[in-house]
Amino acid sequence: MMYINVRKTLHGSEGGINLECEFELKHKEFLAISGPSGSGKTTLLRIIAGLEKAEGIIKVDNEIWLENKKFLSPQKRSIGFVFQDYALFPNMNVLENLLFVNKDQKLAKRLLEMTDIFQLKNRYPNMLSGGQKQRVAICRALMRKPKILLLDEPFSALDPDMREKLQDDIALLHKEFGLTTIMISHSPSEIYKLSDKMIQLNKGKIEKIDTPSQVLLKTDTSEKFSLEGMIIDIIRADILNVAIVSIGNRIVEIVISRNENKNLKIGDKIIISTKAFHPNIRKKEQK
Amino acid sequence: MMYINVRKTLHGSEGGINLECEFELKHKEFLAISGPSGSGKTTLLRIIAGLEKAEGIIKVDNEIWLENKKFLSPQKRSIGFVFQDYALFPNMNVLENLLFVNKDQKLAKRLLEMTDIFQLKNRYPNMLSGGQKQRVAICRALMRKPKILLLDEPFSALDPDMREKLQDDIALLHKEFGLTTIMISHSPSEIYKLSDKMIQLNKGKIEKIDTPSQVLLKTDTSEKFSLEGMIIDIIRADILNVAIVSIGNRIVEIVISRNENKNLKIGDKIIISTKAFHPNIRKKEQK
Amino acid sequence: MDELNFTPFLLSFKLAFTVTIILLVIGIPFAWYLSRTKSKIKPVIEALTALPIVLPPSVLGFYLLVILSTSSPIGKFFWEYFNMKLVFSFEGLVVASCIYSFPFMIQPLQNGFENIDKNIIEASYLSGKGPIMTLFKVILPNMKDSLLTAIIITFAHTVGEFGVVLMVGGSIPGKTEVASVAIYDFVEMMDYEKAHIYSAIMLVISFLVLFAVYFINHKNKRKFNDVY
Amino acid sequence: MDELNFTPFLLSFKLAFTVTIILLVIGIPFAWYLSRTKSKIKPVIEALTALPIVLPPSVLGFYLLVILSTSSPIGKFFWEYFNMKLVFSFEGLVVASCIYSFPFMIQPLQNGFENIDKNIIEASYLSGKGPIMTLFKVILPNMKDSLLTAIIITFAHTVGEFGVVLMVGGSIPGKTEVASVAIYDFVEMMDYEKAHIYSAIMLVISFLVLFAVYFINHKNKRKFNDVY
Amino acid sequence: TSTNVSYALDELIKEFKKDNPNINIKTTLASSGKLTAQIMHGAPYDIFMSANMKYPDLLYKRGIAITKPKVYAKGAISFFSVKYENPDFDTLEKVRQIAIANPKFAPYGKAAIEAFKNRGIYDRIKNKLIYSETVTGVIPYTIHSADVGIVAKSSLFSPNIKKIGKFYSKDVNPKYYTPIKQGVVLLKHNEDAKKFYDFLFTKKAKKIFKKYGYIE
Ligand SMILES: Nc1ncnc2c1ncn2[C@@H]1O[C@H](COP(=O)(O)OP(=O)(O)OP(=O)(O)O)[C@@H](O)[C@H]1O
Ligand SMILES: Nc1ncnc2c1ncn2[C@@H]1O[C@H](COP(=O)(O)OP(=O)(O)OP(=O)(O)O)[C@@H](O)[C@H]1O
Ligand SMILES: [Mg+2]
Ligand SMILES: [Mg+2]
Repeated sequence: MMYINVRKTLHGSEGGINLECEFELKHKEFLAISGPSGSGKTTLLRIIAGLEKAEGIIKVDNEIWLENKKFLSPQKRSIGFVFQDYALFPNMNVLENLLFVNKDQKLAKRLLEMTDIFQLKNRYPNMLSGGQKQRVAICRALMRKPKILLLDEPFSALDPDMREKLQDDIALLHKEFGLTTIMISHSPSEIYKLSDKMIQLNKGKIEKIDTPSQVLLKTDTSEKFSLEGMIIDIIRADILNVAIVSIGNRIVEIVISRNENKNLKIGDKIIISTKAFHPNIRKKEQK
Repeated sequence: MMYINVRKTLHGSEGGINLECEFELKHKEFLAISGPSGSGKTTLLRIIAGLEKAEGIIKVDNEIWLENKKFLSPQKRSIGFVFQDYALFPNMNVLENLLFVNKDQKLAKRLLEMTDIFQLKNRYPNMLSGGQKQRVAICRALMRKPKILLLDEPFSALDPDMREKLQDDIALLHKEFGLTTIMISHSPSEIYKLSDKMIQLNKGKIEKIDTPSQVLLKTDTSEKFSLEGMIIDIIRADILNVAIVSIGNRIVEIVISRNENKNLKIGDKIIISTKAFHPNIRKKEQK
Repeated sequence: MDELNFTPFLLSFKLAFTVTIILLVIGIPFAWYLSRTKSKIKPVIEALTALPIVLPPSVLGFYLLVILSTSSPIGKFFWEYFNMKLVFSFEGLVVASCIYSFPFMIQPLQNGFENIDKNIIEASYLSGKGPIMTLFKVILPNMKDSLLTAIIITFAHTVGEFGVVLMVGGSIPGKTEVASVAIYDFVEMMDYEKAHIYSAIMLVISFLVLFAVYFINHKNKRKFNDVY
Repeated sequence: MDELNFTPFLLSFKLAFTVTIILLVIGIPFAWYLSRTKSKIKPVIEALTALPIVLPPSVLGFYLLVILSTSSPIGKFFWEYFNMKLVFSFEGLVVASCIYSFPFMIQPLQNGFENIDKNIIEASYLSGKGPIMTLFKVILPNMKDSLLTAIIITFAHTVGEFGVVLMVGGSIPGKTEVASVAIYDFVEMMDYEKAHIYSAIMLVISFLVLFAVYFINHKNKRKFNDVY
Repeated sequence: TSTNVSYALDELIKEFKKDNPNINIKTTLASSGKLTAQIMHGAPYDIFMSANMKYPDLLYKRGIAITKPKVYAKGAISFFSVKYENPDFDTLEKVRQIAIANPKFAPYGKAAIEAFKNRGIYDRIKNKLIYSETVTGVIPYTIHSADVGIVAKSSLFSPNIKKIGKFYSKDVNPKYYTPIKQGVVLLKHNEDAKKFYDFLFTKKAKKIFKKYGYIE
C-alpha cells in the first residue's frame, strides 16, 4: 500500500504552477501517468524517489517516506528508477553499471539477455546507441529488486519491435518481482497493456484517475466498433476515393464515398465506426 | 540534389557491423529513416552532418561534402541538427540558445511561439522538462535556415498532442523554408504523414528504400479494410466476448465470436479486416 | 608608521595581473591543444609542463637568471632587437613569473576542456560557428569554474612568489621590489612590526580581490545552475 | 662526484607523498562541502582557502614558525600531548607543507565536484548507495582529471617548495634537509656544478614520476572515454 | 649588501649623506651567494658589500669587480638566547637545540662551527644544530624554538632587536674563531659609488662599524 499526497510549486511555462497530487496505490499495482509536456510528471516521480523535496505525505507499507520534517533518504527507499536521460555511470561498463547496484551476476545476466544487450556487457555507455542506453538503464533499475519501480518514459527511444518486447518484459518482471510500478508514458496502448490504473496529469493537477479502460476507451455504447484516427492523405483512385488514415501510429486505407469525400480533408480527425460490423479477425502469421 | 554513399565500421552488439548506405535525395524531399536500435541511424546522420568521419561520397547540389581526402567542416554544411539528447547550451537561456545561431529575433519569436514555449524564453535549459528541451532543440536547429534539416527522433519525449502539433509545424516549415529533411522516427504514422521517402535500416544496411506507402501499407488487395493489431485483453461479457485490441497506440474494443475466441489469446497479433465493410466515418467534434 | 610605502603592492598586483593575462592568452590555446590531441607524446608534454613547479623557486630563478641575462643568447636577442632587458627589470619579472606560473594556468584549463560535454561543441559547430566563436561563447562559459581556478591560482601564486622574483629581479625599489620581496626584507632586517603590517595589508587586499571574484561568480552561477 | 647524497631526494619525495595523502584525505570532504553548500559565507571560505598562496613562502614560513613553535599554544599542545615537535622536525615540515599546499589541493577538487553530472549522483543514491560509496565509486572516478590535477599540483608543489620548508625545518641533514633545500644550498655556495647535477636528478625523477602518472591516466581514459 | 650589514648600513648612509647630500643610495638585501650570482649575470649594482671574502674574490677573479676585495669590517659572533641567562659554551651542552647560520655558505655559521671545534664540543653538540638560511634567521629560530643561537654580533645592535623583548647575549670569545672578514668591491666606474666606497674606510665609518659590534 502506498499513499501519496504531495504539493510543490513549479515554474511552469506560464508562471508558477502548483503540483498537487493525492492518490493511493495498492500493492503490486501498475500505475501509468500521462499528461502534456511540463505538467509535472517527472517532478512527481522525483518526489516519490526522494530526489526532490516537497510538502505532504508519502507512506509506503506503513513506512513513512515523507511527512512534515521526516524525510527518508533515496537510498533507504526501495526504489528502482529509470531516468528520462538514462544517467548511466560513464566510468563503468554495462555489466559494472548493473553490478554496482547489486552483486547478483545471475540476475544481471538474465536482465541483459532479456533486453538483448548481453553482448554489449563490456561496452562503456558512451559507445552505446540511444536505445541501447535506455535498455541498460531499465536493467540497472531492476537490479535492486525494488518494491517500487519508477519509469520515466522508458521506451521512448526504442523502435516498435523492441518497445513491444520490453513492454512484455516489464509486465513479466512486474509480476515476477511483485513490483508496484509507476510509469510515465504517452502511449495509450502501452498504458492499457501494462497498467491497472492511470492518472492524467495537467498543470500539476490530477485530471483523471481511473482504470485505463475507463479513461482510454471512449466507445460510444451504441456502436460496436469505433476507432479514432486522422486523415493523413486522400488518394483518388478510379471511381473510388481512398483515405489514408493514421490510427495511433498505424496506418490504414479506407475507401470513402463521394459524399463523405466532400466533407473530409487531410488533417481531419475522424471516428471510424459501424453498427453492423463484424470484422474478420485472424492471426497474423509470424515471419 | 543530394547524393550519399558512405561506409563505416561500427561496433554493433554482435561484433563489428558495417554501415553501408547509398541513396539519393531530391531537393525539398522529406526522408524518414527507421530501423531497430543500434542499426546505425544516428551514426548515419552524424556522418551527413560531418560530425563523424567515414569513407565514401557526400554531394549536395554539386558541392562536395565528402570525397576521398576532401572533408567539408560541419560549420560549412548548411545543416540544422536536432540531437537525440538535445545538446542545448547550458550557459544560455532559451532565447539566447536560438539567437546564438543567428540574430534574427523575429524568426526566434515565431519559432518559440509555434512550439508553445515563448513564455519560457528566459529559462535556462536545466530548468526545463524533457519535452520542453526537445522543442528548444528543434527551434534552434531551424534558426540557421538550413538547406538540410536532420532530426534524430525529434518527438520522442512529447505527449501525443504536442507531437501532432509539432509534426504539423515541421511539415509546414519543411515546405516554407524549402528544406530537404531527414528524420529518424519509429512511428509509421509519423513517417507516412511527413515523409516522401523512407529508408528501413538494419545492421547498417538499407533494407528497403521507397515511398512510405509502399513500405508501410501492407493491405492485402483482396480486402478493402485491413488493420494490424494486438490483443491486449479479452473481456467476457454476457454471451459475447470483447477483445481489447491495440492498433498502433490506440485501443479499440472488438466483439468476437465464440469460435474466434477459442483461437485467440492475449498477446496475439491479429489482422482485422472485412470484405463487406463500409465504415461510418464522421468528423470528430473538437472540444 | 609614517612611511608606509604602497609601491611594492602596486608592483605586485601589476605583475600578477600582467602575468595572468599573458598566461591566459598563451594557456587557453595550449591547454586546448593538450586536451584534444591524440598524439602519443601527450604524456611527455604534460609531464614537461608540470616541471617548473618541481624546482625550488630560487633555483629556478637562478637558471632563469642565467638564461635571460644579457650574456645569454636569449637575453642578448631581446636586448639587441627589442631593447628589452630581461633581468633586473619589470619585464624580466613578467617573463620569469610566466614561466614559473605556467603549470598553474595550464592544469586547471586542460582539466576544464577535458570535462566539456562534446555534444555542445558539436551543436555549436552545427550552428555554423567556427572554433573561435565556439571557444568563447560555448566552451569557456561552460567551464567557468576551471577558468576561475586557473586565474585565481595563477594570480595568487604570482603575488606570493618571491624566490624567482628576487633572483631575477633583484629588489630594485619601484621597479622590481614587489610586496613579497619587501616583506621578506623586513623579516630579514628583524623589523617584524613592519613585516606584520605589510603582510596584513597583503592579506587584506588579496582577500578582498578573491572575495569579490568568488562573490560575483557565485551570483552569476545561480542564474543558470541552480534548481528551484 | 664521490659524494652524491640521495637522502635529500628521499626526504623530498617522502614529504611530498605524505602531504599529498594527508591533503587528499582532508581535501576531499572539504572541497565536497564547498561545492555543495548554499551558505552565504561560501565566497568568504573560498577566499580564505586561497590565502596561503598569496604570502611569500618564507614569510608564511616565518608565521608558521611562530605558530607551531613549542612556545605557542598549538606547538605546546602537540609537544605535551603527542610528544611531537612541530618545528625543526619532519612532522613540522609535513604540517607546514599541508597548510601551504592546501589551496592547490582544494581548488581543482572543488572544481571537479562542481562539474559532476548531478544525475549520476542521484542514480547512485537510487542504487541504494550512501554518500561514501557514491563518492568513491561514482563521483571520484568520473572526475579523474580534476583529481589528477589536484594530486600533481600538490605533489610537485611540495617537492619544489622551499621557502616554508627552510624556515620551519631548519635544514637538518637527514631530517629536514629536503632536495629543494639542498639544491638551494649549492646555489648559495656557488657550487654550481653540484647544483646542476642535483637539479638534473630532481628534474629527471620528477619527470619520470609525472610521465608515469600521465601515461597511466592516458591509457585508462581510452577505455571509457574515447570514440571508435 | 649582505643582510648582516644592513643594521649598520642605515647609520653609515646617514653619516655619508651629511657630506654628500646629493647622492642617493639604494640598497638590495640578500644572501651573499644570491647577490654574487646576480652580479655575475648583470645585476645593476655599483657596490657589493659581502659577508665574506670568498665571493668578492671570485668576482674580482672573473673580472667583474673592478677593485681588489678589501676588508671593510670584521664580524664577530655572539651567543643569543631568550631562555638562558648568560648563554655560553657550557649552556650549549645542556640544551636541546642550537641554531646557527648554515655553515655551508654563511660565514657566520662557519665561524660558529670553528668555535665549537676549537672549544672541543663540536662532536657532542653537532646533532643539536639547526641551520638557518642567513645569520639573521637565527634570531627568529632562537626566539621561537631553539634554545640558544649563534648570531652576528652586529644584529644585536639593530634598532629592531629591542622590539622582540627580553633576551640574553654574550660574546663568543674571539680566540676560538677567526673574525669574519667582510669584503667590499666596486663593480662599476661610478663617481658616487666610489665616494661611498672610500667612505667605508674613513674613521667615521670605522666608528660606526665598531658601534655595531664589528671588530677592528
Ligand atoms: N529545475 C527546475 N527548476 C524550475 N522549474 C523546473 C525545473 N525542472 C522542471 N521545471 C518546470 O517544472 C514543470 C514540470 O516539469 P517536469 O519535468 O516535471 O515535466 P514533465 O511532465 O516531466 O514534462 P515532459 O513530458 O516534457 O518530460 C515544467 O514546466 C518545467 O519547466
Ligand atoms: N562511440 C561509439 N563507439 C563505438 N560504437 C558505437 C559508438 N556509438 C555508437 N556505437 C555503436 O554503433 C551502432 C550504431 O549506433 P547508432 O547510435 O547509430 O544507433 P541508432 O540506430 O541510432 O540506435 P538508437 O535507435 O538506439 O538510437 C550501435 O551498435 C552502437 O553500439
Ligand atoms: Mg519529464
Ligand atoms: Mg540513435
